[in-house]
Amino acid sequence: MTSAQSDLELEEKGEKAGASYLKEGYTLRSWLGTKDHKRIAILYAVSITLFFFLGGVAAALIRLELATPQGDLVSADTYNKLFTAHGVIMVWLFLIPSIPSVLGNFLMPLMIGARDLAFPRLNLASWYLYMAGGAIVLWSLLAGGVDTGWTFYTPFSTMFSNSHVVLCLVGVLVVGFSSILTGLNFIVTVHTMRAPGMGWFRLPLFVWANYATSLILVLATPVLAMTLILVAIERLFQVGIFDPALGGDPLLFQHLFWFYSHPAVYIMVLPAMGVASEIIPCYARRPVFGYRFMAYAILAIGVIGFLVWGHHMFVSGQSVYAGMVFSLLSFMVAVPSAIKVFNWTATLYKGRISFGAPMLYALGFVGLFTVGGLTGLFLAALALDVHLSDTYFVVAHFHYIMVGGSVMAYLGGIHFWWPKITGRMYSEAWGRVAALVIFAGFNLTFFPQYLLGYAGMPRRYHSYPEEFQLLHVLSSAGAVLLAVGYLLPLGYLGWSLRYGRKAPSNPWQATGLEWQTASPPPEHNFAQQPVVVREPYAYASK
Amino acid sequence: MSAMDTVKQPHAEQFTSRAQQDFASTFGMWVFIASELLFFGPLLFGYLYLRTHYPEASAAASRHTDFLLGTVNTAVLLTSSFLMALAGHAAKGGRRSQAMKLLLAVAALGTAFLVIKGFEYRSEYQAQLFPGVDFHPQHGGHPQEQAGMELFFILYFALTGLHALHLTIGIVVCIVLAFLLRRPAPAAPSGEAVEIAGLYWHFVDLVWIFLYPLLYLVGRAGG
Amino acid sequence: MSVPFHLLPADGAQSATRLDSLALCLLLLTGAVALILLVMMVVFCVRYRAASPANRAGAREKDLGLEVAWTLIPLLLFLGLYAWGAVDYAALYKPDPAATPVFVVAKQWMWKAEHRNGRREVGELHLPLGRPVRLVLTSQDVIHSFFVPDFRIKQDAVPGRYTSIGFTPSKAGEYRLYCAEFCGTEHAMMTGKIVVQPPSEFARWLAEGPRQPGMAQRGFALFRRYGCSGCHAAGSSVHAPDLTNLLGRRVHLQDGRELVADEAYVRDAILVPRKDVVAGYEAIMPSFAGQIGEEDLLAIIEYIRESGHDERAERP
Amino acid sequence: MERGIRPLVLTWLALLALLALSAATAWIPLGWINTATGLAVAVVKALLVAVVFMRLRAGHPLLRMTALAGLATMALLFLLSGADYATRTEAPAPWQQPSTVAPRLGSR
Ligand code: HEA
Ligand code: HEA
Ligand code: HEC
Ligand code: CUA
Ligand SMILES: [Cu+2]
Repeated sequence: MTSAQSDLELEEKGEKAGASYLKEGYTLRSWLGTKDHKRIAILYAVSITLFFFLGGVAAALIRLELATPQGDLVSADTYNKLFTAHGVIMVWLFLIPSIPSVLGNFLMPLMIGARDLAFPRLNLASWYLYMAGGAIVLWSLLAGGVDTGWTFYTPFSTMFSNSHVVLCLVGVLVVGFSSILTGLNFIVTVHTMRAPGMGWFRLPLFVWANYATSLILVLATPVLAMTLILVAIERLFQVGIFDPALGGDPLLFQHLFWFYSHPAVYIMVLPAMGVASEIIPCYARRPVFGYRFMAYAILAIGVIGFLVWGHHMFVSGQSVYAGMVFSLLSFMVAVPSAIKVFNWTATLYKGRISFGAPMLYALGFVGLFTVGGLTGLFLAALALDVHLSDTYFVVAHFHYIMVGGSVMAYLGGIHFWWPKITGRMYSEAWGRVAALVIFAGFNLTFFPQYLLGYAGMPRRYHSYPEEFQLLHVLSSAGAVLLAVGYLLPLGYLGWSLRYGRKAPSNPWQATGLEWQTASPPPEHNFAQQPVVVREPYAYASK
Repeated sequence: MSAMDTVKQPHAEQFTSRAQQDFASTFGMWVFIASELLFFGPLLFGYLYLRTHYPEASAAASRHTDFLLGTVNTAVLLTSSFLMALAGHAAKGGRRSQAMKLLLAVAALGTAFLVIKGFEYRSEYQAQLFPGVDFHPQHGGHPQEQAGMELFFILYFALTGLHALHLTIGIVVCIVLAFLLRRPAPAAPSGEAVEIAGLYWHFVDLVWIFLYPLLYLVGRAGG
Repeated sequence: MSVPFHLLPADGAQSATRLDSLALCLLLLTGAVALILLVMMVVFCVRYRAASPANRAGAREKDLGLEVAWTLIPLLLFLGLYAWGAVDYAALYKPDPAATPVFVVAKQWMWKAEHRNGRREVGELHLPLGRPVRLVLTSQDVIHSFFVPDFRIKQDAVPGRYTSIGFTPSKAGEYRLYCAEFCGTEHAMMTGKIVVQPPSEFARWLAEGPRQPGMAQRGFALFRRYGCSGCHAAGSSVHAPDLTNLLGRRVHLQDGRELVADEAYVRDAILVPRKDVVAGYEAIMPSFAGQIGEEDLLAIIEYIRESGHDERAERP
Repeated sequence: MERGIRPLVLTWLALLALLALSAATAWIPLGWINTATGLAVAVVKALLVAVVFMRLRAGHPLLRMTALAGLATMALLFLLSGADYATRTEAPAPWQQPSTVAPRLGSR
C-alpha cells in the first residue's frame, strides 16, 4: 500500500482508538503513578535533561578552569570533585539511561506492535529507582562531593579519599538496579510480545540495538553493583580484597570495574547506532543497506564487547600476555563497528536524500563516531596506549564517541520522533542551525584535545605547563559554542510544544510501525493489533 | 507466543493471552536469575583470587567454619527446595490448600536455615572471626596467613550474608503467596506464580550448593 | 614573552621513534579510511540529494561480496596493527640483562628515586644517555603512574608490588615527568624532571652529592641486622642456601619446579619463603613480611646481586 | 505415589545422597582433588535442581539459553581475568607498614 493512502486510513483508526496518551490525565498523580511506557519515557526525558545540564555546568567549570595553566579559578580539590561529578552524572545519570530509557521506552512497544512493555509496573519502579539513585548522587555532591574520578580506583577510593565516596557509590548502585530492570523488561518484551508477522529479521534495527544493550545491562551491571558494595565495605570497615595493605589486589578492582564499564560504553553507543539506522534510511528513502549484517553486527558488538575490558589496564601492571589478548580482542570489536559505518554510507548510495534536522544529526553521529572509533584503535594498539593512556587523547576519544556520537544521535532521535511523542512539529530551520552549531562547537572543543594528548597532557590535571595553553583555550572556546548549541533545542523544542504545528501521524513518510498510529499515540498504542506483512525499511527511492 | 488461548483466564492488558503472560513472567524470572548470578560474580572471583594467592590461609580459615551446622543447613535447604517443587506441582494441579501448606513449610525451613546460620554467626563472632572487629583466629599462623584468613572471612560473611538476604526475600514471598492462595479462585495467584516464586527459591538454593564446598569443605582433610 | 608550543613531544628515547612511526602509520591508515568515507558521504549526499535527477536504477539492498570484503579487509589490517603494537609493547617489558636498574618509589605526591650506588633524589631523575635503563616502581600509598611523554613511556606504580618498564634515553636534555594516574588532591602537581646526561657526566653526578653508603653496602649492613647472615653465611650451622651469585642463577625447587632467580623471586623468598622452597632445604626460613621496609628490601637485593658481580665483595 | 511427584522425590533423595558424598570425601586427604570433587558434586547437584526442580528440561529452549547466557558471562569474567592472574609475574613489595595507611573513618 502506498504510504499516503495508508496514512489517511490510519489517521482515522487513530482517532477511533481514543485520546492521546498525553490526555490520559493532567494531575501530577496521573504522571507519577502512570504505568504507560510512553508517559514513563517522558518522565525519564525530563529527568535526564536535568542531569545533562547539571553535568554540563560541571563541564563548563572544568573548561573555564583549564583556560589558564595556573589552577586559579577553583582549588585542586574542587577541580577533582568537578570532573568526578561530571563523569558520574554524565555516564550514569545521563548517557546510560538516555536513549534506552527515553526513546527505547517510548518506541520499543510501538515498534514491535505491542500494547506496552511486558512489565509496566516494573518499568515505573525503575524510574523511581533511577530518581532515588540520582538523588543520592546529588546528595553526595551537595554534601561536599567526591574526588575519585568516575572510575573509583582503589586503594584511593577505599583508603585515601576524604570525600563522600560511599554515598556516591550507593547512588550509582541504585541507578544500576534501575538499569537492570529496564534491560529485563526490554528483553522479555522483545522475545514475547512481537506483533503477528514481526519476525526477528523484521525488527527495526533500533529494536535490535536496544535488545543487545539490554543484554549488557542485565549481565554486566550486577558485577558493577557487587564491586561497588565491596568498595563500600572496604572503605567503611577497613577490610577487603582490593587494598594491598590488607592482602588484596588493586588490579582486582580494575578487572571487575571494567568488566562492567567497558560493555557499558556499548550500552552508550549501541542505541545511538539504532537511532542512526532509523533516521538515515528514512531521509535517504532507501532500505538500510545490508539489514542482516547490521543486525548481526549489533549482536557481535554486544558480545565481543564483553571480552575487551583489559584494554583499560595496559599500563596498570596487568600481565603482558593478558594485555596482548585484550588488545587483539579490542581490534576484533572494531570489525562490526566498521560494518555499521560502511553500511550507513552505502545506504546513502542512490538514495533520494533530504536534509532535515534529524538527518543532519545522524550524519554528524556517523562522522564523529567514526573519528572517535578510529582513535580507539590508537588506544587499542598496545605500545601506543603506553604513551596515550590517561592523557587528553583518551578524553578526546571518548567524547567523540559519547558526545559527538551518542548525544548527537540522541538529539537526532528526539527530533525525529518529536512529532510522534508530542504531536507537534518543531522548527526545521532552527533544528538545522542547532545541529550545525553543535557540530562545529563539538569539533572545536574536542579536536584540540587529541593534539594535547599526543603532546603529553595528562588527564585529570587541574593545572598544566604553559606550552599546552593554546590548545586548551581553543577547547574552552569550543565549549562555549557547544553550550549555545545545546541550549538552542531547549528553546525551540520547548516553543513547539505550545506553538508548533500539529503533527500528522507520519510526517516523514517513514515505514516503522510506530508511524502507523496517531501522533501522539493513544493509551494502548494501536487501535487494533497490527499485523506485519512487510520487510523493515520498505522505502522505495522512486 | 500468541493465539494459544486454551485456558480462558484473565490476563493483564498489555498481553494478548494468558499463555503469553505466563511465559513472559517465567522468562522474566529466568533473566532475573541470570542477572543475579552475575551479582555473585565478583565475590566468587574474589574467592578464586584468595584460593590462588593464599591457599594455606584459606584452608586454615575454612577449618574454622562449622562443618556440622553447615552440612545440616545444606540438607535443610535442599529439602526446602524439594518442598517448593512439590508446592509448584500442587498449585499447577489446582490443589491450592496443599500448595499453601507446602509454601508455609518451605518458609519454615528457610527460617530454620536462618536461625541456624544466626547461631553460626554468633559463635564465629565470639571466636573473633569477624573481619575488622579485632580479627584474631585461634591457631592463626604468621601475620600474612592471618591476613589471608581475614580475607577468607570477609568473603565468607559477604557470600553467606548476601545469600541470607536472598533467602529472607524468598521467605517473605512464600508467606505472601501462601496468604494470597487463600483467596477465592480468580483472585488467587495462579499455579504459574507459585512456580515462578519457586524458580527464585531454587536459585537461592543453587547458590548455597556451591557455597557449601567452597566455604565449609576446604582443607578439612589436613593441614 | 613567546608562548612555548609544541605539537609533538620530543624524541627522548630510542623506542619513541618506533612508536611515532606506529602512530604515523595508524594516522595515515585511519586518516585515509576516514577521508574516503567522508568523500563518499559528501558525494552521495550531493549527487543523490532529493532534487537531483541522478539515475537511481539498480540500487541494491545488500551485496554479500561487498559486505564480506569490508568485513575481512579491516580485519586483516587490524591484525597487522595489533601485531605491531604488541611487538613493541613486549619490548618495553622484556627484561634486558644489561639494563641499569633504577628504583622509583611514588607517594602522594612526590617521586623518589634511588640509584644503585645509593644516591637518592626526589622529584628528579638523572639518567645516562644511551644506556638501557629499567625502572622498578612501587608506591607507598595509592596507584600513581610514571609518565614521560618525551620517552613515550608510562607505567603505573602500584602499592604492594613492583612493576617495571625499560627504555634507552637517546638524547641529552631535560624532560618532564608527570603522574598520570589520578592519586588525590595534588595529582596535577606530582610532576618532576628527568635529566639525561652523557655517561661521563652522569658518572660524575652519581659520584658527587650527598654521600650515602652504596646501596649494596647498606644492603650488607641490613643483611646482618635482620639476621639473614645467621643462616646464610658461609660458616653458619643452619642448613641454608648460599646466596652468592643468586640473581640469574637457575634454582631447583622442592616441588620440582625450576626457575631463574630474579628480583621478584628473591622478594618472594624473603617475604613469602614458603611459596618457593629450594630443593634440599627445609622450609624453616621465617617470613620477613611487614618487618623489612621497602627501601631496605631493595638494598638487600642489591647486595645479593653485587655479591655475584664481584667475588671480592665482602662475604659474610 | 502420584506419578508427577516421583521424579521430585527421587531428585531430593539424590541430592541428599550427594550431600553426604561431598561431606564425606572432604575428610579424605586428597590435596587439590578435594576441592575438585566438592565442586564436581556441587555441579551435579546444581544440574539436578536446575533440570528437575526448575523444569529446565521441560521448559522452553529460550529458558535454557538464558541460564547459559548467565553462566557464559560468568565464565568470561573468570577466564579473562584469570588469564591475567595466571600469566602475571607478581613481584610483591613489602607490605605497607600499618602506619602508612592513615586510618580513615569512611565517608562522613
Ligand atoms: C560510547 C563509548 C565508547 C565506545 C563506543 C568506545 C569504543 C572503543 N574504544 Fe573506548 N573508551 C571510552 C568510551 C568508548 N570507547 C571511554 C569512556 C574511555 C575512557 C574511560 C576512562 O578511563 O575514564 C575509553 C577508553 C578506551 C581505551 C583505554 C585508554 C586508556 O585509558 O589507556 C581503549 C584502549 O584500547 C579504547 C578503545 C576503544 C576501541 C578499540 C573501541 C571500538 O569499539 C571502536 C570501533 C569503531 C571504529 C574502529 C570506527 C569505525 C570503523 C571503521 C570506519 C573501519 C575502518 C577502519 C580501518 C580499516 C582502519 N577506549
Ligand atoms: C556522556 C558523557 C559526557 C558528556 C556529554 C560530556 C560532555 C562534556 N565534557 Fe566530559 N567527561 C565525561 C563524559 C562526558 N562529558 C567523562 C566520563 C569524563 C571523565 C571523568 C573522569 O576523569 O573521571 C569526562 C571528562 C571531561 C574532561 C576532562 C577532565 C580532566 O580529565 O581533567 C573535560 C575537559 O575538557 C570534559 C569536557 C566536556 C565538555 C566541554 C562537554 C560538553 O559537551 C558539555 C556541553 C554542555 C554544557 C556546557 C551545558 C549546557 C550549557 C549551560 C548549562 C550554560 C552554561 C555554560 C557556559 C557558560 C559555558 N569532560
Ligand atoms: C632461620 C634461618 C634463616 C634466616 C634467618 C634467613 N633465611 Fe633465607 N633461607 C633459609 C633456608 C633454610 C632457605 C632454603 C629454603 C627455602 O627456600 O625456603 C632460605 C632461602 C632463601 C633464599 C632463596 C635462596 C635460593 O637459593 O633460591 C633467599 C633469597 C633468602 N633465603 C634470603 C634471606 C634473607 C634476605 C634473609 C634475611 C632478611 C634470610 N634469608 C634469613 C634460612 C634462613
Ligand atoms: Cu600520583 Cu597522580
Ligand atoms: Cu573500553
